[in-house]
Amino acid sequence: MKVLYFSWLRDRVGVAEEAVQPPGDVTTVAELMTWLTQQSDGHAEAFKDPAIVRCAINQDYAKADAPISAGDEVAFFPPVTGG
Amino acid sequence: MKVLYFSWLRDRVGVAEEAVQPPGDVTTVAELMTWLTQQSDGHAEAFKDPAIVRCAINQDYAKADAPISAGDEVAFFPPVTGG
Amino acid sequence: MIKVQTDDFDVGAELAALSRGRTEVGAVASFIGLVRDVAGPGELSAMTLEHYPGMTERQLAQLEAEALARWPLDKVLIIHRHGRLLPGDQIVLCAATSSHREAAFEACAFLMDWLKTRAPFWKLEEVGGESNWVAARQGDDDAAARWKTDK
Amino acid sequence: MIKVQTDDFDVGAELAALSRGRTEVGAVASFIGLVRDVAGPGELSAMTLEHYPGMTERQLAQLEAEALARWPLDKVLIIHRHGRLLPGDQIVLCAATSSHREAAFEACAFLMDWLKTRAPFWKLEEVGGESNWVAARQGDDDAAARWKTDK
Repeated sequence: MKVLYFSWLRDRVGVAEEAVQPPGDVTTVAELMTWLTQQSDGHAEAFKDPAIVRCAINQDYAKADAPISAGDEVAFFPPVTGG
Repeated sequence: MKVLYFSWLRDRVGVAEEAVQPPGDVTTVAELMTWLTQQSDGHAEAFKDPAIVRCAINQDYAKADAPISAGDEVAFFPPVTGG
Repeated sequence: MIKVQTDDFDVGAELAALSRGRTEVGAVASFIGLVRDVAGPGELSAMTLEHYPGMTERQLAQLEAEALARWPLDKVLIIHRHGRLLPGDQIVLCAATSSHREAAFEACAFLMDWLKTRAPFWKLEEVGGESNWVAARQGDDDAAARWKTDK
Repeated sequence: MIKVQTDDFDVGAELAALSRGRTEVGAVASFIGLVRDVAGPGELSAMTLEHYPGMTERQLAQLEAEALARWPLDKVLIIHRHGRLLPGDQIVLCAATSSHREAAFEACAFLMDWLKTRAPFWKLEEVGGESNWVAARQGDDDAAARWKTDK
């Protein structure tokens, strides 16, 4: 599974992209966030307030209970500020 | 008093502008329209449906009961169609 | 700024001039009206816009002042052409700049709605060799009326 | 049409291209977003727009399709820049063309509201030697929300 980070989530995690292999009981976006939080202090800092983190699976917005699969591109980022 | 005509009102009256001297009892826009109607067949044709004629006095919109004075520039025209 | 002219206008240059040096302005809303080739009775070959010189400028200046009073705008631009125009030609450009995009959008729509019902222009359409004065649209009156009560 | 690019764009040329040869189209509504020099904590010296390549194009294309489905439009244009920009620089151009000016105006406002809340861009402001990520505005969510129930 490829995980991408943008904006201050990337700054906190320290990388823009990483390949992860969460255990089999990590099946939703929310579970992935919880699991990622345990990977490093940077991850913990990035996800410490999950309510303000947005997620996209394969470039479409996804909610916390959306299912994830091994081949997905999962992105985490703050609320967007374009335009 | 200077009277101007635009669009199809000018086509019907036959002139774009004329100087008129209505009698003293013609004191409002409505009375001026009635008086003008009697000046020629063209005038009568132009003002035959007064409800669809718009008026401006000195380049500001004016209603039928607005007072007119000898020095005024009075314009008659159909509803506008710009933009 | 108000311009009533027979000449065409350069949209890019006009809009750029409106915000040049105004770096506190983030929003430029604009509207361009073009001559359509579709007339009531058939295909339009040309259109002549008559206007009332003097009154036009006066009414558009009042419109500009009203928009500036109602919304937090930086500038307002109205350019309206008169004379004979062909399908696809530019007729009108309205624009409003602001630090708030909602204000810029609303003011621009307001300008167009009021311009349609208040600026003394009359369209003469040429269709199949005949010339016909365009009748006013009730829809334009309705569109303008909404600004009387709404903010 | 969707364009996501670092280069600046020519508003006049882009809008002219949108209506060229489309003489049944009478209305072109557009919006230009510019970098403001006013940031939360002080005067902004520059701004860097980060985006999510691929997802941005995908979201903007969905936005274009949704506007075309909701209003009787001829065309939709969205150009959004990314990279480092200075105060006064153009960030975004949205435009909608139609034979109905109300449709063009509404669609253009819709595009901007949704773009602000859905397109994956993030602004990093440089103010007094410090760089700060811009927080999302609640007002933008509210503006976008109105399109969920209204037509």
